[in-house]
Amino acid sequence: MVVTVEFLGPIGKEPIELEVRSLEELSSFLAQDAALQPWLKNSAVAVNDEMITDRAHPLKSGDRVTLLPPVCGG
Amino acid sequence: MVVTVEFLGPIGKEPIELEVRSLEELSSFLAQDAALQPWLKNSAVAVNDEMITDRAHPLKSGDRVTLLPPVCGG
Amino acid sequence: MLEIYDGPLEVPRILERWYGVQRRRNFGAFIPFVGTVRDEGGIEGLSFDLYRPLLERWFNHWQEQAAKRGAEVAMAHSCGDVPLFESSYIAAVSSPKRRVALELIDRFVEDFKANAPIWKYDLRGGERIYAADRSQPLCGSGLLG
Amino acid sequence: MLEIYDGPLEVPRILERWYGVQRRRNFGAFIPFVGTVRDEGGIEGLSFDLYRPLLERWFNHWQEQAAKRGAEVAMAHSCGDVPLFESSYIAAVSSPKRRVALELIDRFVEDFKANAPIWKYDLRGGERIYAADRSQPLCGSGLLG
Repeated sequence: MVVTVEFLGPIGKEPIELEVRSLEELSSFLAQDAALQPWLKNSAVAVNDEMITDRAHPLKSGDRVTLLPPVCGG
Repeated sequence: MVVTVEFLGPIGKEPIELEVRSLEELSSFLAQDAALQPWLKNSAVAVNDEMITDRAHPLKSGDRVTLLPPVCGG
Repeated sequence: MLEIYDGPLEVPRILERWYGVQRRRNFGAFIPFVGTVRDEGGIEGLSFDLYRPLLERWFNHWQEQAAKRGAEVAMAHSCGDVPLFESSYIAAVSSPKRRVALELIDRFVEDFKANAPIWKYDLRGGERIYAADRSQPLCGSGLLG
Repeated sequence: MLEIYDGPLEVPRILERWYGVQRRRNFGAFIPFVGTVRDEGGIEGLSFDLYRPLLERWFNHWQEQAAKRGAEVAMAHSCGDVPLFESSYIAAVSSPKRRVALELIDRFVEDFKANAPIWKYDLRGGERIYAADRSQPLCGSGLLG
Protein backbone atom coordinates (compact mmCIF):
# COMPACT_ATOMS: atom_id res chain seq x y z
CA MET A 1 0.00 0.00 0.00
CA VAL A 2 2.55 2.60 -1.02
CA VAL A 3 1.23 5.91 -2.37
CA THR A 4 3.22 8.87 -3.65
CA VAL A 5 2.29 12.34 -2.40
CA GLU A 6 3.20 15.41 -4.45
CA PHE A 7 3.09 19.02 -3.23
CA LEU A 8 2.54 21.55 -6.00
CA GLY A 9 3.41 25.19 -6.48
CA PRO A 10 4.27 27.25 -3.42
CA ILE A 11 4.15 24.34 -0.95
CA GLY A 12 7.71 23.72 -2.12
CA LYS A 13 8.17 20.22 -0.72
CA GLU A 14 9.65 17.20 -2.50
CA PRO A 15 7.34 14.22 -3.19
CA ILE A 16 7.17 11.55 -0.51
CA GLU A 17 6.18 7.88 -0.49
CA LEU A 18 3.90 6.65 2.29
CA GLU A 19 2.17 3.51 3.50
CA VAL A 20 -1.43 4.73 3.95
CA ARG A 21 -4.78 3.14 3.19
CA SER A 22 -7.05 6.19 3.05
CA LEU A 23 -7.12 9.96 2.73
CA GLU A 24 -8.05 9.98 6.44
CA GLU A 25 -4.78 8.26 7.31
CA LEU A 26 -2.88 10.50 4.92
CA SER A 27 -4.38 13.57 6.54
CA SER A 28 -3.30 12.41 10.02
CA PHE A 29 0.20 11.70 8.82
CA LEU A 30 0.69 15.02 7.01
CA ALA A 31 -0.77 16.98 9.94
CA GLN A 32 2.32 16.02 11.96
CA ASP A 33 4.35 18.41 9.78
CA ALA A 34 3.60 21.87 11.21
CA ALA A 35 4.77 23.59 8.00
CA LEU A 36 2.15 21.65 6.05
CA GLN A 37 -0.83 22.44 8.28
CA PRO A 38 -1.93 25.69 6.58
CA TRP A 39 -1.62 24.03 3.18
CA LEU A 40 -3.80 21.09 4.25
CA LYS A 41 -6.59 23.54 5.07
CA ASN A 42 -6.52 25.39 1.74
CA SER A 43 -5.33 22.79 -0.76
CA ALA A 44 -7.42 20.66 -3.08
CA VAL A 45 -6.55 17.01 -3.67
CA ALA A 46 -6.19 14.97 -6.83
CA VAL A 47 -5.62 11.23 -7.00
CA ASN A 48 -4.00 10.10 -10.23
CA ASP A 49 -4.88 13.52 -11.69
CA GLU A 50 -8.61 13.22 -10.86
CA MET A 51 -9.91 15.93 -8.52
CA ILE A 52 -11.31 14.33 -5.35
CA THR A 53 -13.93 15.91 -3.10
CA ASP A 54 -14.85 12.90 -0.97
CA ARG A 55 -12.62 12.20 2.03
CA ALA A 56 -13.80 8.57 1.94
CA HIS A 57 -12.14 8.04 -1.45
CA PRO A 58 -10.14 4.76 -1.11
CA LEU A 59 -6.44 4.65 -1.92
CA LYS A 60 -4.73 1.73 -3.61
CA SER A 61 -1.11 0.81 -4.01
CA GLY A 62 0.67 2.95 -6.58
CA ASP A 63 -1.78 5.86 -6.32
CA ARG A 64 -0.36 9.33 -6.82
CA VAL A 65 -1.92 11.93 -4.51
CA THR A 66 -1.41 15.59 -5.41
CA LEU A 67 -1.95 18.60 -3.16
CA LEU A 68 -3.00 21.75 -5.07
CA PRO A 69 -2.78 25.02 -3.10
CA PRO A 70 -4.83 28.15 -4.04
CA VAL A 71 -4.37 29.09 -7.68
CA CYS A 72 -3.98 32.32 -9.64
CA GLY A 73 -3.35 31.98 -13.35
CA GLY A 74 -3.23 34.71 -15.97
CA MET B 1 -35.45 78.17 -45.81
CA VAL B 2 -33.33 75.83 -47.92
CA VAL B 3 -32.33 72.51 -46.36
CA THR B 4 -30.19 69.77 -47.88
CA VAL B 5 -31.44 66.18 -47.65
CA GLU B 6 -28.98 63.27 -47.87
CA PHE B 7 -29.88 59.61 -48.41
CA LEU B 8 -27.33 57.20 -47.00
CA GLY B 9 -26.29 53.65 -47.82
CA PRO B 10 -28.70 51.52 -49.85
CA ILE B 11 -31.23 54.29 -50.49
CA GLY B 12 -28.90 55.21 -53.34
CA LYS B 13 -30.28 58.66 -54.12
CA GLU B 14 -28.31 61.87 -54.67
CA PRO B 15 -28.72 64.70 -52.12
CA ILE B 16 -31.45 67.23 -52.84
CA GLU B 17 -32.11 70.81 -51.75
CA LEU B 18 -35.59 71.73 -50.58
CA GLU B 19 -37.58 74.68 -49.26
CA VAL B 20 -39.22 73.19 -46.16
CA ARG B 21 -39.87 74.56 -42.68
CA SER B 22 -40.33 71.39 -40.68
CA LEU B 23 -39.81 67.62 -40.67
CA GLU B 24 -43.58 67.36 -41.17
CA GLU B 25 -43.33 69.26 -44.46
CA LEU B 26 -40.23 67.30 -45.45
CA SER B 27 -42.08 64.04 -44.82
CA SER B 28 -45.01 65.10 -47.03
CA PHE B 29 -42.67 66.11 -49.80
CA LEU B 30 -40.56 62.94 -49.75
CA ALA B 31 -43.67 60.71 -49.57
CA GLN B 32 -44.50 61.80 -53.14
CA ASP B 33 -41.55 59.68 -54.33
CA ALA B 34 -42.90 56.10 -54.32
CA ALA B 35 -39.38 54.63 -54.33
CA LEU B 36 -38.65 56.47 -51.08
CA GLN B 37 -41.77 55.36 -49.17
CA PRO B 38 -40.35 52.13 -47.68
CA TRP B 39 -37.19 53.98 -46.64
CA LEU B 40 -39.19 56.69 -44.85
CA LYS B 41 -40.79 54.01 -42.69
CA ASN B 42 -37.54 52.33 -41.61
CA SER B 43 -34.98 55.13 -41.68
CA ALA B 44 -33.74 57.22 -38.79
CA VAL B 45 -33.14 60.94 -39.20
CA ALA B 46 -30.21 63.15 -38.26
CA VAL B 47 -30.13 66.94 -38.56
CA ASN B 48 -26.60 68.35 -38.81
CA ASP B 49 -25.33 64.94 -37.63
CA GLU B 50 -27.48 64.94 -34.47
CA MET B 51 -29.93 62.03 -34.24
CA ILE B 52 -33.50 63.36 -34.03
CA THR B 53 -36.42 61.48 -32.49
CA ASP B 54 -38.95 64.33 -32.27
CA ARG B 55 -40.98 65.06 -35.41
CA ALA B 56 -41.58 68.57 -34.09
CA HIS B 57 -37.87 69.39 -34.37
CA PRO B 58 -37.69 72.77 -36.19
CA LEU B 59 -35.61 73.20 -39.34
CA LYS B 60 -33.63 76.29 -40.14
CA SER B 61 -32.00 77.49 -43.32
CA GLY B 62 -28.81 75.61 -44.14
CA ASP B 63 -29.75 72.52 -42.10
CA ARG B 64 -28.50 69.19 -43.39
CA VAL B 65 -31.04 66.38 -42.95
CA THR B 66 -29.74 62.81 -43.26
CA LEU B 67 -31.82 59.65 -43.73
CA LEU B 68 -30.20 56.54 -42.21
CA PRO B 69 -31.73 53.22 -43.30
CA PRO B 70 -31.37 50.00 -41.22
CA VAL B 71 -27.74 49.26 -40.35
CA CYS B 72 -25.54 46.20 -40.16
CA GLY B 73 -21.90 46.75 -39.36
CA GLY B 74 -19.22 44.19 -38.67
CA MET C 1 -8.47 54.93 -32.07
CA LEU C 2 -11.09 54.67 -34.82
CA GLU C 3 -9.58 53.42 -38.06
CA ILE C 4 -11.36 53.09 -41.41
CA TYR C 5 -9.71 51.08 -44.20
CA ASP C 6 -10.56 50.60 -47.86
CA GLY C 7 -11.10 46.86 -48.23
CA PRO C 8 -10.05 44.06 -45.86
CA LEU C 9 -8.28 44.71 -42.56
CA GLU C 10 -4.67 43.64 -42.04
CA VAL C 11 -5.64 42.05 -38.75
CA PRO C 12 -2.21 40.89 -37.48
CA ARG C 13 -0.67 44.33 -38.11
CA ILE C 14 -3.53 46.16 -36.41
CA LEU C 15 -3.55 43.84 -33.39
CA GLU C 16 0.22 44.09 -33.03
CA ARG C 17 0.08 47.89 -33.04
CA TRP C 18 -2.84 48.14 -30.61
CA TYR C 19 -1.27 45.55 -28.31
CA GLY C 20 1.96 47.56 -28.24
CA VAL C 21 0.12 50.75 -27.30
CA GLN C 22 -2.06 49.27 -24.57
CA ARG C 23 0.68 47.39 -22.76
CA ARG C 24 2.88 50.47 -22.55
CA ARG C 25 -0.09 52.19 -20.89
CA ASN C 26 -0.08 49.62 -18.05
CA PHE C 27 -3.33 47.89 -19.00
CA GLY C 28 -3.56 44.31 -17.76
CA ALA C 29 -6.40 43.13 -20.00
CA PHE C 30 -6.73 43.57 -23.77
CA ILE C 31 -9.67 42.00 -25.62
CA PRO C 32 -10.04 42.41 -29.37
CA PHE C 33 -13.09 41.06 -31.21
CA VAL C 34 -12.32 40.20 -34.84
CA GLY C 35 -15.15 39.78 -37.36
CA THR C 36 -14.40 37.78 -40.51
CA VAL C 37 -16.49 37.28 -43.66
CA ARG C 38 -17.90 33.72 -43.66
CA ASP C 39 -18.51 31.54 -46.66
CA GLU C 40 -22.29 31.12 -46.36
CA GLY C 41 -25.31 31.49 -48.61
CA GLY C 42 -23.17 31.45 -51.74
CA ILE C 43 -21.87 35.00 -51.37
CA GLU C 44 -18.52 36.04 -52.83
CA GLY C 45 -17.89 38.54 -50.06
CA LEU C 46 -19.41 41.53 -48.30
CA SER C 47 -19.25 45.23 -48.99
CA PHE C 48 -19.77 48.19 -46.64
CA ASP C 49 -20.79 51.84 -46.74
CA LEU C 50 -20.28 53.92 -43.66
CA TYR C 51 -21.19 57.41 -42.58
CA ARG C 52 -18.12 58.74 -40.90
CA PRO C 53 -19.40 61.83 -39.00
CA LEU C 54 -21.95 59.83 -37.01
CA LEU C 55 -19.63 56.85 -36.64
CA GLU C 56 -17.05 59.12 -35.03
CA ARG C 57 -19.68 60.61 -32.74
CA TRP C 58 -20.84 57.13 -31.70
CA PHE C 59 -17.24 56.03 -31.13
CA ASN C 60 -16.30 59.14 -29.12
CA HIS C 61 -19.29 58.61 -26.87
CA TRP C 62 -18.08 55.06 -26.23
CA GLN C 63 -14.55 56.27 -25.52
CA GLU C 64 -15.96 58.61 -22.86
CA GLN C 65 -18.05 55.83 -21.30
CA ALA C 66 -15.02 53.51 -21.24
CA ALA C 67 -12.83 56.22 -19.68
CA LYS C 68 -15.24 56.47 -16.74
CA ARG C 69 -14.33 52.87 -15.91
CA GLY C 70 -10.59 53.40 -16.50
CA ALA C 71 -10.78 51.59 -19.85
CA GLU C 72 -10.19 52.41 -23.52
CA VAL C 73 -11.83 51.24 -26.74
CA ALA C 74 -10.49 50.95 -30.27
CA MET C 75 -12.16 50.07 -33.54
CA ALA C 76 -11.20 49.31 -37.13
CA HIS C 77 -13.71 48.82 -39.95
CA SER C 78 -13.61 48.23 -43.67
CA CYS C 79 -15.22 50.43 -46.29
CA GLY C 80 -15.95 48.81 -49.70
CA ASP C 81 -15.46 45.17 -50.65
CA VAL C 82 -14.17 42.44 -48.35
CA PRO C 83 -13.71 38.91 -49.80
CA LEU C 84 -14.54 35.66 -48.00
CA PHE C 85 -12.24 34.76 -45.06
CA GLU C 86 -10.98 38.33 -44.82
CA SER C 87 -11.91 40.56 -41.88
CA SER C 88 -13.98 43.73 -41.91
CA TYR C 89 -14.24 44.60 -38.23
CA ILE C 90 -12.11 44.76 -35.09
CA ALA C 91 -13.38 46.17 -31.81
CA ALA C 92 -11.09 46.16 -28.77
CA VAL C 93 -11.22 47.07 -25.10
CA SER C 94 -8.24 47.57 -22.80
CA SER C 95 -8.53 48.00 -19.04
CA PRO C 96 -6.35 47.64 -15.95
CA LYS C 97 -8.26 44.52 -14.80
CA ARG C 98 -10.13 41.76 -16.59
CA ARG C 99 -13.70 42.18 -15.31
CA VAL C 100 -14.26 45.65 -16.79
CA ALA C 101 -12.77 44.58 -20.13
CA LEU C 102 -14.97 41.47 -20.34
CA GLU C 103 -18.11 43.45 -19.59
CA LEU C 104 -17.29 46.28 -21.98
CA ILE C 105 -16.33 44.18 -24.99
CA ASP C 106 -19.76 42.54 -24.95
CA ARG C 107 -21.65 45.83 -24.66
CA PHE C 108 -19.35 47.60 -27.13
CA VAL C 109 -19.85 44.96 -29.85
CA GLU C 110 -23.62 44.69 -29.29
CA ASP C 111 -24.07 48.46 -29.28
CA PHE C 112 -22.00 48.65 -32.46
CA LYS C 113 -24.33 46.14 -34.13
CA ALA C 114 -27.38 48.16 -33.10
CA ASN C 115 -26.15 51.71 -33.61
CA ALA C 116 -23.11 52.13 -35.83
CA PRO C 117 -24.08 53.87 -39.11
CA ILE C 118 -22.76 51.16 -41.43
CA TRP C 119 -24.54 49.40 -44.29
CA LYS C 120 -23.76 45.89 -45.44
CA TYR C 121 -24.13 44.40 -48.91
CA ASP C 122 -23.69 40.84 -50.14
CA LEU C 123 -21.48 40.44 -53.18
CA ARG C 124 -23.12 38.06 -55.68
CA GLY C 125 -22.26 37.74 -59.35
CA GLY C 126 -20.25 40.96 -59.04
CA GLU C 127 -23.32 42.83 -57.75
CA ARG C 128 -23.76 44.62 -54.43
CA ILE C 129 -27.05 43.56 -52.79
CA TYR C 130 -28.21 45.32 -49.60
CA ALA C 131 -28.35 42.85 -46.68
CA ALA C 132 -31.86 43.98 -45.71
CA ASP C 133 -32.66 40.76 -43.82
CA ARG C 134 -29.69 41.23 -41.45
CA SER C 135 -30.08 44.99 -40.97
CA GLN C 136 -31.70 46.70 -37.99
CA PRO C 137 -33.51 50.04 -37.94
CA LEU C 138 -31.74 52.64 -35.81
CA CYS C 139 -33.45 54.01 -32.72
CA GLY C 140 -36.10 56.56 -33.78
CA SER C 141 -36.57 55.12 -37.25
CA GLY C 142 -39.76 55.92 -39.14
CA LEU C 143 -39.84 59.58 -38.07
CA LEU C 144 -40.63 60.65 -41.62
CA GLY C 145 -42.83 57.63 -42.46
CA MET D 1 -4.67 24.46 -28.93
CA LEU D 2 -3.08 24.66 -25.46
CA GLU D 3 0.39 26.17 -25.61
CA ILE D 4 2.82 26.56 -22.71
CA TYR D 5 5.87 28.80 -23.12
CA ASP D 6 8.93 29.40 -20.96
CA GLY D 7 8.81 33.12 -20.12
CA PRO D 8 6.77 35.86 -21.82
CA LEU D 9 4.40 35.17 -24.72
CA GLU D 10 5.14 36.48 -28.21
CA VAL D 11 1.63 37.84 -28.45
CA PRO D 12 1.60 39.18 -32.04
CA ARG D 13 3.01 35.90 -33.40
CA ILE D 14 0.52 33.78 -31.47
CA LEU D 15 -2.46 35.94 -32.44
CA GLU D 16 -1.41 35.95 -36.09
CA ARG D 17 -1.16 32.15 -36.14
CA TRP D 18 -4.48 31.56 -34.34
CA TYR D 19 -6.23 34.15 -36.50
CA GLY D 20 -4.98 32.38 -39.63
CA VAL D 21 -6.28 29.03 -38.42
CA GLN D 22 -9.72 30.19 -37.32
CA ARG D 23 -10.54 32.18 -40.43
CA ARG D 24 -9.72 29.26 -42.71
CA ARG D 25 -12.20 27.26 -40.65
CA ASN D 26 -15.03 29.66 -41.57
CA PHE D 27 -15.45 31.19 -38.11
CA GLY D 28 -16.94 34.67 -38.18
CA ALA D 29 -16.00 35.76 -34.66
CA PHE D 30 -12.58 35.48 -33.00
CA ILE D 31 -12.05 36.93 -29.50
CA PRO D 32 -8.67 36.68 -27.82
CA PHE D 33 -8.17 37.88 -24.24
CA VAL D 34 -4.57 38.98 -23.57
CA GLY D 35 -3.28 39.32 -19.99
CA THR D 36 -0.24 41.52 -19.44
CA VAL D 37 1.89 42.04 -16.31
CA ARG D 38 1.13 45.46 -14.84
CA ASP D 39 3.53 47.75 -13.04
CA GLU D 40 1.86 47.86 -9.63
CA GLY D 41 2.88 47.39 -6.01
CA GLY D 42 6.56 47.75 -6.84
CA ILE D 43 6.95 44.28 -8.36
CA GLU D 44 9.60 43.56 -10.99
CA GLY D 45 7.44 40.99 -12.72
CA LEU D 46 5.47 37.80 -12.11
CA SER D 47 6.45 34.16 -12.20
CA PHE D 48 4.29 31.07 -12.72
CA ASP D 49 4.28 27.36 -11.92
CA LEU D 50 1.74 25.17 -13.63
CA TYR D 51 0.65 21.58 -13.36
CA ARG D 52 0.31 20.38 -16.89
CA PRO D 53 -1.69 17.12 -16.54
CA LEU D 54 -4.61 18.84 -14.81
CA LEU D 55 -4.32 21.96 -16.96
CA GLU D 56 -4.72 19.80 -20.06
CA ARG D 57 -7.69 18.02 -18.54
CA TRP D 58 -9.33 21.34 -17.66
CA PHE D 59 -8.63 22.67 -21.16
CA ASN D 60 -9.93 19.56 -22.94
CA HIS D 61 -13.14 19.75 -20.95
CA TRP D 62 -13.57 23.34 -22.14
CA GLN D 63 -12.83 22.35 -25.73
CA GLU D 64 -15.65 19.79 -25.51
CA GLN D 65 -18.08 22.33 -24.00
CA ALA D 66 -17.21 24.85 -26.72
CA ALA D 67 -17.66 22.23 -29.46
CA LYS D 68 -21.26 21.66 -28.30
CA ARG D 69 -21.94 25.27 -29.29
CA GLY D 70 -20.01 25.06 -32.56
CA ALA D 71 -17.10 27.00 -31.07
CA GLU D 72 -13.42 26.41 -30.31
CA VAL D 73 -11.11 27.61 -27.56
CA ALA D 74 -7.37 28.17 -27.50
CA MET D 75 -5.00 29.09 -24.71
CA ALA D 76 -1.36 30.09 -24.24
CA HIS D 77 0.31 30.56 -20.85
CA SER D 78 3.75 31.33 -19.55
CA CYS D 79 5.78 29.17 -17.20
CA GLY D 80 8.55 30.88 -15.19
CA ASP D 81 9.36 34.59 -15.10
CA VAL D 82 7.47 37.30 -17.02
CA PRO D 83 8.73 40.91 -16.72
CA LEU D 84 6.51 44.01 -16.45
CA PHE D 85 4.57 44.92 -19.62
CA GLU D 86 5.06 41.44 -21.06
CA SER D 87 2.14 39.01 -21.39
CA SER D 88 1.66 35.70 -19.60
CA TYR D 89 -1.78 34.63 -20.77
CA ILE D 90 -3.92 34.48 -23.90
CA ALA D 91 -7.33 32.80 -24.01
CA ALA D 92 -9.33 32.84 -27.24
CA VAL D 93 -12.71 31.74 -28.52
CA SER D 94 -13.75 31.33 -32.16
CA SER D 95 -17.30 30.69 -33.29
CA PRO D 96 -19.42 31.07 -36.41
CA LYS D 97 -21.40 33.99 -34.91
CA ARG D 98 -20.62 36.69 -32.38
CA ARG D 99 -23.07 35.93 -29.56
CA VAL D 100 -21.64 32.52 -28.66
CA ALA D 101 -18.08 33.84 -28.76
CA LEU D 102 -18.91 36.80 -26.49
CA GLU D 103 -20.60 34.56 -23.95
CA LEU D 104 -17.88 31.91 -23.98
CA ILE D 105 -14.88 34.23 -23.67
CA ASP D 106 -16.30 35.60 -20.41
CA ARG D 107 -16.99 32.18 -18.92
CA PHE D 108 -13.73 30.70 -20.25
CA VAL D 109 -11.60 33.44 -18.66
CA GLU D 110 -13.49 33.40 -15.35
CA ASP D 111 -13.39 29.61 -15.12
CA PHE D 112 -9.67 29.73 -15.89
CA LYS D 113 -9.14 32.15 -12.99
CA ALA D 114 -11.05 29.87 -10.62
CA ASN D 115 -9.88 26.44 -11.76
CA ALA D 116 -6.68 26.37 -13.80
CA PRO D 117 -3.87 24.72 -11.77
CA ILE D 118 -1.42 27.62 -12.00
CA TRP D 119 0.46 29.38 -9.22
CA LYS D 120 1.54 32.99 -9.33
CA TYR D 121 4.53 34.63 -7.65
CA ASP D 122 5.57 38.26 -7.41
CA LEU D 123 9.18 38.99 -8.34
CA ARG D 124 10.73 41.35 -5.79
CA GLY D 125 14.42 41.92 -5.21
CA GLY D 126 15.12 38.86 -7.35
CA GLU D 127 12.92 36.69 -5.08
CA ARG D 128 9.82 34.72 -5.97
CA ILE D 129 7.02 35.45 -3.48
CA TYR D 130 3.78 33.45 -3.64
CA ALA D 131 0.83 35.75 -4.48
CA ALA D 132 -1.26 34.32 -1.61
CA ASP D 133 -3.53 37.39 -1.41
CA ARG D 134 -4.64 37.01 -5.05
CA SER D 135 -4.96 33.21 -5.06
CA GLN D 136 -8.20 31.25 -4.73
CA PRO D 137 -8.64 27.77 -3.23
CA LEU D 138 -9.78 25.21 -5.79
CA CYS D 139 -13.18 23.58 -5.42
CA GLY D 140 -12.98 20.89 -2.69
CA SER D 141 -10.03 22.48 -0.90
CA GLY D 142 -9.38 21.54 2.72
CA LEU D 143 -10.13 17.85 2.21
CA LEU D 144 -7.04 16.88 4.22
CA GLY D 145 -7.28 19.77 6.73
